[in-house]
Amino acid sequence: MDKKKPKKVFVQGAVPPEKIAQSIANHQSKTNIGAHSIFLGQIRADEVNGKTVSAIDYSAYEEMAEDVFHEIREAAFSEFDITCAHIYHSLGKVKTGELCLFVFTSSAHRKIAIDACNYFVEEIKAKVPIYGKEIFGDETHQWKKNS
Amino acid sequence: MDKKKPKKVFVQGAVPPEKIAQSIANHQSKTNIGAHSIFLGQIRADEVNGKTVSAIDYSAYEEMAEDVFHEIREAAFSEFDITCAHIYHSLGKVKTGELCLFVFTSSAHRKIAIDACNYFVEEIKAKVPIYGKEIFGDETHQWKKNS
Amino acid sequence: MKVTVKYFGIIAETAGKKEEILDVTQGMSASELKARQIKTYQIPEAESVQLAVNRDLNTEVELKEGDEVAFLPPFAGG
Amino acid sequence: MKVTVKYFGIIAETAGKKEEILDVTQGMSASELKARQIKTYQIPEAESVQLAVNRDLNTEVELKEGDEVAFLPPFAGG
Repeated sequence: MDKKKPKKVFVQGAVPPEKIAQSIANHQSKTNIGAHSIFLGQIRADEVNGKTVSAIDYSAYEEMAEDVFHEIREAAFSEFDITCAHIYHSLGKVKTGELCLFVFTSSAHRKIAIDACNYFVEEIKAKVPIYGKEIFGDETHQWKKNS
Repeated sequence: MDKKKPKKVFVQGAVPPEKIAQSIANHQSKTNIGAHSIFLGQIRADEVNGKTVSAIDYSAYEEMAEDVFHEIREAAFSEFDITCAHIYHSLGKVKTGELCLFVFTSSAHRKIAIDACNYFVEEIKAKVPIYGKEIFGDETHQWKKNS
Repeated sequence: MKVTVKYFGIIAETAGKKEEILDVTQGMSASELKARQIKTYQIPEAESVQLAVNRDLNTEVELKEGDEVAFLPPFAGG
Repeated sequence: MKVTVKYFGIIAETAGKKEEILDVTQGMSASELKARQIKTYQIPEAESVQLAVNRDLNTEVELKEGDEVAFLPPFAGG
């Protein structure tokens, strides 16, 4: 059981697709798993007043964020019968089209994996002190607000 | 827009994790996407009367299944504001720990991608004529029933 | 009048075949053919068997020459 | 009595700094410090600012020597 071990969540820059393949492949020896649910956040090229977002520069209150990620994990493992859960979030600059968030939950049954994945995504957005500076093509910026 | 083109859903044997990474990487040029939701079905080593499942051998009424997959796609695109959707399901033998189903939906916003992904999974289980022979270690078998 | 009959999953196993061409009387309905084949092959859990005629789930139709009739056990995809 | 104050996101930008050591009077509450710094740096949308004292969201505590106080704008992860 890896559920108690605090895990490093932050990665520098974008989450590469190969990391996702590797995480999935790592679970093929766990034959009590029947379903995986994955959520990926990707940087959108939003338009604001005629300017287009080209990247988001993420920063965080890292020490507190790692504590909160750990609390969210603990709560998820007590609420959902999941076999494992992995979260990765970017710090630093992530360009449009690249991935900034990777949530991965596994369970014997699909509904549990899916519900737990959604729980992580909502909790992360609501409770973790992470900030994103949306950088436009002309080098100006604005601060991202979650909807 | 690729939504109208009928797509090949069935793959021979397990869905390799690299295919998932490739699908994700293929979407990094679509900068109107903000969220991907992925569901993966994995073969469980279930125990039945002291025998353990070692693989599932999938078969299907393929011509009808491809029609139904297409209808599910059409319904999903009219119900959910998704930018793309991909489904792959195994035929033939898939060993425990390997992947037999890969559903991948993308949207500007997370809730839409997640709801559409769930819709696909439930519809596929309910409406597509696919059969699974659960093969035990001793070469006996039983026919899989969806819960 | 000839129709092609296909069997899937546990039904194919029970019938010992995946496909056969059957001679049926003009005007036979899909549900009549269903009842006949379930009796012929002693197919268990008959109430859970669905028929597809030319890929459409439908037992109320009258069969026509050349129809493809599939005997489908409960679906088990995913 | 000294406390470490950290600023994040748009607040760090507005304050022009990410961290400073402040001398505060014994018995000062986190919410009093919050009001003072919001005024000092003219931090906008003050009602949306949360304070974390030693990594816990809490403005009702009395500050102690060596506390770490973080000024947090609305979270924007994901």
